[in-house]
Amino acid sequence: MDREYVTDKIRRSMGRRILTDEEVSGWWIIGGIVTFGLLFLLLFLKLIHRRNEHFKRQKMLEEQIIELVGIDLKDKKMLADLKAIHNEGYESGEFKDLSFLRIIPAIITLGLYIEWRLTKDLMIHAERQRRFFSCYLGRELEDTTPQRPTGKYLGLGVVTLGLFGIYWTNLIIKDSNEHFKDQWKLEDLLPEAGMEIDEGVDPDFYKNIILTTVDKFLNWGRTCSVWPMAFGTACCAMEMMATFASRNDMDRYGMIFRNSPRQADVLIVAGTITQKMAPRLRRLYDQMAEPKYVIAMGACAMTGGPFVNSYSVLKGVDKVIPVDIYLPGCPPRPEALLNAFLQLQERMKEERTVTKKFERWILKDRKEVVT
Amino acid sequence: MSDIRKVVEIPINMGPAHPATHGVLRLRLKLEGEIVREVDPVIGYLHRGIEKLAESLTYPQFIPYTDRLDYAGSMLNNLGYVKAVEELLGIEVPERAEYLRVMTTELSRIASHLVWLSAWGLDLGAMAPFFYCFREREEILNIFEMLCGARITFSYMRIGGVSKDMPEGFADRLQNFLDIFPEKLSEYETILTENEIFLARTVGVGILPKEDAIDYGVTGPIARASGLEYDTRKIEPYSIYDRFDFRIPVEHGCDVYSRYLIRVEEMKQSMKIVQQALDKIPEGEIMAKVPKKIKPEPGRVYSRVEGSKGELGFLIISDGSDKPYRLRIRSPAYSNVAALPVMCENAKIADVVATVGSLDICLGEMDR
Amino acid sequence: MTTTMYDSLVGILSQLGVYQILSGFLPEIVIRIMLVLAIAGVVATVASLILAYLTWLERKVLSDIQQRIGPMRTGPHGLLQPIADGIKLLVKEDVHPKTIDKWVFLLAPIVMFVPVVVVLAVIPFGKTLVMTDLSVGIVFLLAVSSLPTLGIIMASWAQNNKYAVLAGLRRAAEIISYEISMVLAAIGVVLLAGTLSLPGIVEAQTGLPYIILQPLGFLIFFIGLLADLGRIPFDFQESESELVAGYTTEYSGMKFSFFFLAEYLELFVAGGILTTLYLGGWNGPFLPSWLWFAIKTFIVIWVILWIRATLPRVRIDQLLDIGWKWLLPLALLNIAITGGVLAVM
Amino acid sequence: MSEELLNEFPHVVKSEDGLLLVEADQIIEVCTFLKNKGFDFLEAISGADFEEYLEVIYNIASYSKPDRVMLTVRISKDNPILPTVTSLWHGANWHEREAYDMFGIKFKGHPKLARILLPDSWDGYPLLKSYPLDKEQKVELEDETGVEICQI
Repeated sequence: MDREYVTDKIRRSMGRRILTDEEVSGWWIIGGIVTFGLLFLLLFLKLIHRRNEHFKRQKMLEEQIIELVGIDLKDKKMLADLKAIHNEGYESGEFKDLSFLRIIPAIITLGLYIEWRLTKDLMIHAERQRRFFSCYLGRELEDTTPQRPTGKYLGLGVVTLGLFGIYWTNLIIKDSNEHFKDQWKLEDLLPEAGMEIDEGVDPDFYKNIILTTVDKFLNWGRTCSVWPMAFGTACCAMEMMATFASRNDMDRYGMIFRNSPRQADVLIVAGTITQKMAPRLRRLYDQMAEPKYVIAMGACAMTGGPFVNSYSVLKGVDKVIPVDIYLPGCPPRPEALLNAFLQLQERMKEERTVTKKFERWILKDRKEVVT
Repeated sequence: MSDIRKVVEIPINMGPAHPATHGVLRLRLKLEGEIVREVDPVIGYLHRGIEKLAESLTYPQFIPYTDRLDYAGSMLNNLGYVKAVEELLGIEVPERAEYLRVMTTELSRIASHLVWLSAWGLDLGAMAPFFYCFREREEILNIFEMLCGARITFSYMRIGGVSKDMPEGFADRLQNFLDIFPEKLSEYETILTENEIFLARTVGVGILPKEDAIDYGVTGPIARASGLEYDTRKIEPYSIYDRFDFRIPVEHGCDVYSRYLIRVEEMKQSMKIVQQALDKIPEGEIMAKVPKKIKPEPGRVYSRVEGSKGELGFLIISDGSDKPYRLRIRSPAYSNVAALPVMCENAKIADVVATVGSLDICLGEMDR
Repeated sequence: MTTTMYDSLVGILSQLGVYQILSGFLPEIVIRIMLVLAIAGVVATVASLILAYLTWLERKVLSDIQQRIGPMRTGPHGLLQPIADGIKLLVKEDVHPKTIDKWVFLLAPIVMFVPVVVVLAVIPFGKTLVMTDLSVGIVFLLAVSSLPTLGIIMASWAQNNKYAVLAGLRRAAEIISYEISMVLAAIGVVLLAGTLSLPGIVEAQTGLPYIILQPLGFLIFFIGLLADLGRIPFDFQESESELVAGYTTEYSGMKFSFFFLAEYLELFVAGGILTTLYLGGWNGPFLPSWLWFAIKTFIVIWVILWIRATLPRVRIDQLLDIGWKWLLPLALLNIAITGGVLAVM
Repeated sequence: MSEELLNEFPHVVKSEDGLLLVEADQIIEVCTFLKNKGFDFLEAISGADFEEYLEVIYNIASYSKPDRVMLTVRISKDNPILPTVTSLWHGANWHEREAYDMFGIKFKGHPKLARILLPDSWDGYPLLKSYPLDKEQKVELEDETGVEICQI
């Protein structure tokens, strides 16, 4: 793996921090009190979301750093240490997303459960992270996140029938905000520092928790029910058929062939597209209903493949239709096509139909939201 | 007032992206209700200019392109091409390589027929054969993968031999497949051969009389289903086909059912050949002595092999350089599809679908 | 007189004392409307759940026969698959091609869906689980259950697509051929039961289900039902290898899902009809009546799916042949024999 | 077989590299003769482009015996016309169309001499040596069938 490439990835991970490490204002507490706790529910959802996003980003960052150290291979001990510290995250459940459903036990326990959980998670995370970066930078960093006696707080919360939770929530907001700030400072110290902001992501997007949740739900539906259009032209069609046959069985992922483009979600361009075929491919793509995706399967669909020099072959289907996933191979194995579908699912998860619609509707004066 | 009894002809366009056209064949139909009055096949949607490309490639460089001609049974194309070049060069291929070639091509023929059966089953509305056939095909592909590392596009044959010898455990695996396959084949036959609905859909459908078959130069299983006992393996035995005991199935039904029977029987015969080859395969070299740079003398050669779809011919004109001056591929499906209008005379739409399916077309080879 | 769902609900409410309280301040007609709506709502919900899971069942049964495992990743054993499909189709763009006949295009899915739901009203799901006991239940059932055809023909016309039109023509041509024989076969059942009411027919089968007394009628009815469902071996309206997607070719998104759902609801209704007329309905020892009904219905559905997985498709003219040359005379013969035997006895 | 052919037709000559050269206007007669002798299988008709002339190569075999014949017709580049053999074999139809499509060879009396593999709007004959290998041509959706094209 190219070192440059990994460094780029690290920079991009850092760049995402303006999206994931979102500062939450203390006014939420006031709002919560005024609305008799209703806003607290939203706040908790937001905090859970923020925790997940931040931890996810940190996980990626750590992985990339480990990758980088692995490439350099100067310090084998450090690599092992980093890996060990990183793996702790898996064991403690830190890298697992906290489900939004946790809001239900939170409501039952008047919020105490979620507060306890978030505090604990943050403490574990901060502590582990401090060790990780100390190890990587080669000097001891100080622990900035204060240790909170969760047991005691829990007791206090129970005694005050959850009223203490208000103060506790305040602490969580403050602690996390502090942690993020420290984290940012720390990241700027990294030798690879220099952020590269992922363009095309609207920073405001993540602020709207309800809409994003709806989007998440819709995206779940989409990713779990991808119906490809049966469109095979050449050799790759054989492997496409093999992918849908018994051994690989794409129906496991809820994928079934549709013959009408109107009902299909993804167009697998499996095979060479000739100049004679190209307008028809375009027509087929136009006939599909939104949201639609395209997988360019095989070298021919990507670039023209072995026939790139030929007078009658289209040099890549992206000259005619937009392509989401490029799948190299001549022809790609069924496993590769399966992987392409999984990659496509990842991409589909980034869809935000509802959010975009809402933003267009509410914020008409704003500029078009970047897609 | 117009006469309401007047039959209106509806022109309808099947393909190039239609589930029944197996790739990008396009049929222009003229319908009178369900009855098809005119069939006009339009081809060329996968014309990749292989013949022109060949003129810019050296002889060995062209082998991978032959894989992509008839992608359902690539080994057969490999053999067709290398055989032509060997005839041009006058090279004698070692025994062991010949046996390996026969084994792989016959396996390839089975794989190709399996693809055909599965796709045709879908055309007729039977879903189960598709999955059953691909199950066995996967095993054949595994065997090929063991041999040469590829599943579809093998480029296994070389001018003067084959690229790799049998790896360890290959013979056992192949033997294992040969043992289980007859059982599986009878499984497909249970679903289809004597199924009332299947018979109703296939018997007497897509008739191609013997005279028309000759007229159109039809070859392969379709010719044999029309009563022509024509198989290059028997009529002009190439490679070492004269050493094996097998028979050429011939049916006189001229319909799509006969084509089905022929192909099923061919799979059995191919299996028999593979078994014999596996038993008799001698030790020895797998490559003949071939010059580093292949530069045939000026001349021309037309060499034919029996592909899974019919006679596959390669006409190579050499001008003495290391690239073919002109390379022409005589593809079986090209001639077979030309006979489609004869088969679909006054058929129903469903019959057209069944007939097109029974031709076992492979557009890569047809359009080249 | 059979106890309908309404009667039993009123009974339960009276026992709990709720009914008396309600009638204290509400006129009776209002209460009646409320209760009927509640029952309809419950039945519709249960039916839609069942039909959602029928899609799952079909995929699972098919994959089992085809040596696959079917949906696995969406929820445990793919149990959430129907929900995911539903969400996907709901938010999919609803394409309106330029050439369509807009109103017909819009109405067709509804015309297809509504009759199938209406049929649910007369099917006796259990001893006391009858929504309405129509005295001419079987006539109603046979009449309404063939209405979805209208939706199919409308859809195929509206799309202005040749494949769809062909599908519609096929449907229109085939329906007469099997529908008459189906109705005639059902007359045998009516003759035996001596009633047109469906709960009455079920009660008449207490000892012996009619499949034993009317094997020929059952066979004719079953074949007719398969054709009515438009499933393999008779799926001319959607034969994907011939007509791309048949009468749904131009439909996408929500409208398509309506057709999709209507087809599966039809499947469920078909199972229910066959159970009621020939398999003894909710009759059976030990188990509660609704469970017997469910078991029998699912056996029928499973057989239909099994047929789909194994058989090829027949040609449209062959079905017409079967319908006119075989089913119709046989159905008449069936009536003659049944009538004769009844007259002698 | 070639001996018999050479005896029968004085205009058929064997070139120094062993090709059976047939005059363009004699091709139908030669083919009829061959067909009557049992060579009933027209394998392929192929074109080839040489510097001074175009060649049309007929591969004729038999369904019953292993013999086969390769006939070569040389025609001038300026006026590449020769008679069609579709009256003998219907199968020649597509082969001749392909030769027309790729080389621009015109077959007199052919029932439908149109492009077969390439779209109708294509300019030039790609298998001629003068046609560059990678000369692309943009193709618009042909509209010869009107509404049909809207369907997949």
